[in-house]
Amino acid sequence: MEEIRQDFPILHEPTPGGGRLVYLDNAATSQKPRSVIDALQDYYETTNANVHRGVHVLAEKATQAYEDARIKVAEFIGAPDPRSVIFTRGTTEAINLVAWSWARPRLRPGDRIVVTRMEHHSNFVPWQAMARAAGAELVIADIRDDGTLDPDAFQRALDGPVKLVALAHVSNVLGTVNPVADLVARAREAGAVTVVDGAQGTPHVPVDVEAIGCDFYALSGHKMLGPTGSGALYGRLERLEAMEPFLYGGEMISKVHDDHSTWAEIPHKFEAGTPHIAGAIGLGEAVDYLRRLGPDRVHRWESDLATYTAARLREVPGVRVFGDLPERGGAVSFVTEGIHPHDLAQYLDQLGIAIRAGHLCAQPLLRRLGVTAVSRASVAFYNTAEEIGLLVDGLHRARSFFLRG
Amino acid sequence: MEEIRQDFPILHEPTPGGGRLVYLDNAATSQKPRSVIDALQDYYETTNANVHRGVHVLAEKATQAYEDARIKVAEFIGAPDPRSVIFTRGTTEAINLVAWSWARPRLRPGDRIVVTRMEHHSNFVPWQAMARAAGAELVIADIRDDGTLDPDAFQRALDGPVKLVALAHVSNVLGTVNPVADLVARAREAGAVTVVDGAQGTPHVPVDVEAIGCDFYALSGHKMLGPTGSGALYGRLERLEAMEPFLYGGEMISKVHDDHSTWAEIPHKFEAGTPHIAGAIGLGEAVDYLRRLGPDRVHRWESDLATYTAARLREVPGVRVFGDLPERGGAVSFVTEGIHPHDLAQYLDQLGIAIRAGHLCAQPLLRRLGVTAVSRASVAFYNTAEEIGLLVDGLHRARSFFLRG
Amino acid sequence: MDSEDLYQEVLLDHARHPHRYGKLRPEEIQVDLENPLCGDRVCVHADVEEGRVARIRFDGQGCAISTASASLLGDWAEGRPVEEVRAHIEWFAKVMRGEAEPDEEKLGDLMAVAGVRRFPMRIKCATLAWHALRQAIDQTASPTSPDSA
Amino acid sequence: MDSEDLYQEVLLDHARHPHRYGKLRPEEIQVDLENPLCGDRVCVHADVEEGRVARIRFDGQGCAISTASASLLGDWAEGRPVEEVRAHIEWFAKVMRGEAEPDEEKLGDLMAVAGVRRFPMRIKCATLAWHALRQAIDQTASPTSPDSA
Ligand SMILES: Cc1ncc(COP(=O)(O)O)c(C=O)c1O
Ligand SMILES: Cc1ncc(COP(=O)(O)O)c(C=O)c1O
Repeated sequence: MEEIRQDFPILHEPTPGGGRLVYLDNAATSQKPRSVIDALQDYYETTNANVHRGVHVLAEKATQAYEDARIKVAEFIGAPDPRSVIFTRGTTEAINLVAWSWARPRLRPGDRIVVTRMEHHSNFVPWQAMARAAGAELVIADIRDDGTLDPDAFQRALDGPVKLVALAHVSNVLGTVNPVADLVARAREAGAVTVVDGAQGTPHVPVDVEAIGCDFYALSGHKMLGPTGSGALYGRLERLEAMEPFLYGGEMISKVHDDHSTWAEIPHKFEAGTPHIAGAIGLGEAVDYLRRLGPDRVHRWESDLATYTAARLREVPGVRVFGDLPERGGAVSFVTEGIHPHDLAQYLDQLGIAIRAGHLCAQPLLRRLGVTAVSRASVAFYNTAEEIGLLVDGLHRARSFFLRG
Repeated sequence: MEEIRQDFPILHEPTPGGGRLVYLDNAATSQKPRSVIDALQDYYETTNANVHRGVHVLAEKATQAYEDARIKVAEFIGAPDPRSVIFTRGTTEAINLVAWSWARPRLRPGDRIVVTRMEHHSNFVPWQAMARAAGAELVIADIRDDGTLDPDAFQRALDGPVKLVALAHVSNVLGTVNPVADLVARAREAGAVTVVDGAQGTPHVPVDVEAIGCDFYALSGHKMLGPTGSGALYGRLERLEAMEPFLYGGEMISKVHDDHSTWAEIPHKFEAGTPHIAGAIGLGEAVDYLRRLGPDRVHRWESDLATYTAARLREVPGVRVFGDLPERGGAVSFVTEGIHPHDLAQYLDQLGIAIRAGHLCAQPLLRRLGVTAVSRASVAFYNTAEEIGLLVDGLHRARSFFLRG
Repeated sequence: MDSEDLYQEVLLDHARHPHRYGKLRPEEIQVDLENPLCGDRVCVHADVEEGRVARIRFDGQGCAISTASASLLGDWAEGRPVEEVRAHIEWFAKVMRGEAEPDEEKLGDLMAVAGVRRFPMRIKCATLAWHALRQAIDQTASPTSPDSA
Repeated sequence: MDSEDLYQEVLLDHARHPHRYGKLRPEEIQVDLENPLCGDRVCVHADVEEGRVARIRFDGQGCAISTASASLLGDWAEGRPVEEVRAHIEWFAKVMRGEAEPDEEKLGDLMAVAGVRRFPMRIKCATLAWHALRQAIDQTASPTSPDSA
């Protein structure tokens, strides 16, 4: 473990209080290992050039590295063909690409889009907006009190003219790992195209898009050890091929006439303009790092640590933990009687412990939970049980600080 | 000059041939100074966190740095309010934002969009696509044989129901510096909203969006010493405020109800999802670097060096240089009788000289020039007359290599 | 930059036992503001009588900072002339933006709230109730006042 | 990785004086392919007689590599059985993708073109004419052949 922690420079930075950083905000963004930071530096110092257009050595090296990264990402998520991987800024852009390019021109009044109650705004608002624009209906499948998706509610939601189903692989609030292969199979049976929000999937659980069977899978590089501004959309080849482009410009064209244009082959058709080259390369490096660790091992460690976190938090008087789950992504959300989540986060921060507070971009879910804000501790494989101990100690101290008198 | 070159690590990398790199592909992407590379490394090693959502120290530092970068970019382009600056992946995404958010819902059949013959595909194809979707008309204002925009053609194009005018600040092929303030004034008089493609503007000429008077100005960070995946859209506040969002998701909302949502204030309304935080910070650092040098000095040096380049190339038998211009951005495009541009670029590459060849994402312009591909040498302030000498020597050698026998 | 520093005793006292807080009937609510960052909410009712802020009542839920800020603001503002309250709110906003210096004499117990300005992410928490009160008295005192836009 | 290496004498010779190049009338053009990277273009006409590629003609403009590749391919292919040409084109594509080794005996002068595989950005230049010829003979020889899809 100490060895792994050595790979992450930021974990050794002293905090303003002088202590060591306890970073428990991994669901927001992960920290980056030395190998990823070095890959970025190396790119800018030895390779930097625009891709796909040049014949000089730098352009060739940059293009090769960029396309190699695409292959790495494809292999990491079990995509059979690298052309099915489109680089995006992150999950949000990836989902919007599907919303604009696939859904918008195909949605008709009366059609149905199904999402779940636990979606992040990035997998909720685009569908709400598309539904409203097309006169389609947005149906929200509810969760059960234990934090899992209600299978009956989901099945009922599918009973109708459902065109598209969008759901999270792993919840960023509850930590729920959805049985996506099963849910996707049912959605496909109902005739729907399926979009899986993998923002919390790729960092935390092994992903195989072929086994899941979805049409689209969106992921964020910055949440899985990669650089900011990196991410990807996986799409089935035949879907991508049938879609009109989303962004227009350089690189995505085949021929530009005065009055019309034709498009490049996928994936380039969806990568207009100069991409975030260093970001893609850094993401490829992050994938290498995760594969060396082993996604299975990462998941077991994180699920155990998150389960331990939930158990320890529940021992603290006045704490309510959301989600009663056998298996977890990294996230554990809770509220503490008498202490507002923002005050708690602020207080813990002074102790060098970074957690998140707020609606966590999941207002529809928080309404269901009956709160306007929660606290969230979210772990990664480089976190330790000792750090969870510090969190729990901090929570006790916060209680005596805020609740005295 | 040697001092400036010391700031750019890649210029000191040995080429495969063992020589020094002569990088003359700056219009594609610029190289990055040490300070920008260090800012990225520093961000990932000491600050990395998601922005706007957290109260812990890292989130606060990251948010502050990200918003400081916005202020720097705003000041650099003369935008009176940082809220008018939206971070994007680059010029292409910035222009598409305007195309989808401003133009698409406002274009009516019969409306006119005016562009120029010298536009990059990124400032041509989006308008062509929007015009086709809306049944509007795309009018292309021609250039003159000297490579400047034909003012009469432009004026004629404005004579009609023109809703939007999109034009390059500086041509990436010809190096033409358009008199944008004057052209924008005329377009506004005709009742049009104006979009200036500043991809080749910000790196090479001083920019003041208030003096230009445009409604929108798009720029690419990676072409002005910044990281890949960074860029920005400037928009007049009242335009941005009147526009519906382009991408939906986290960060850009105010309130998400089950059946509708409300949007955050600008600029956040247009920055859905986790942004390229390190990219924005690196772009801020790039702006600092350019301001230390002085945009005026940069422009004078580059314009002189590009003019010198054009003159030296014209001395080589069989070379035709496009554009006969008093003032230049960094780009000089040419063709060489009997040598295909790709072969020339490949040959020069073996000598350690990186230039670009092809249609340069400007097929409508190349048709006008009567060629399908050109060679382009494009300079930055860190290039020298000596390097241009090496280019010219290389061209002579290429001629004797390809044209012997 | 220590928690004790931010959460001073006076602030915590007001957060635990805020003044003028209670259930407002929907028709009593004049202004209802929300902090989108955290979902915090402040509702205000303010009466203006003879050019003075006569009675202030708050409702809503929020963090210690926003609750205490409302409570302390109410203590300070009630009974003062509308113009003085307006000017004070404007000046306080400048203090929070770092454009003016906090003045112990002018602030009194509100000094505890001014300390929040060193925590940029929390400034909205501290100023939420101030914005709400400002809007409420603008509505009540002079709906046609030129600076109420 | 030296220019002399890439642009071998035989390749340059064919680029300067390509065989079978000339103006094709629009109705003669069977296949018209373009390399979107550089705007290079190859047009082909190929006659098939008694199961053999009888006569090949090219038109278009391109770089030294694409022009020489077309010229050398024509030299090699003309007169050979359609099936042999098809197999050769397929195998050559593998060589260029790095999935098969270049075989001097099988390639002859085409070895000069195979050298392009070390320059990934130029591979399309080298294979453009090959794709075009393949499509042309598929059209002419057996429009219903199962592998012409
Ligand atoms: C479940 C989930 N979906 C989508 C997103 C959006 O990802 P990004 O901000 O990288 O676009 C996130 C993270 O913020 C998330 O946790
Ligand atoms: C004039 C011009 N406009 C637009 C672009 C597109 O910029 P980007 O690829 O960074 O989106 C470029 C550069 O490729 C350009 O030179």
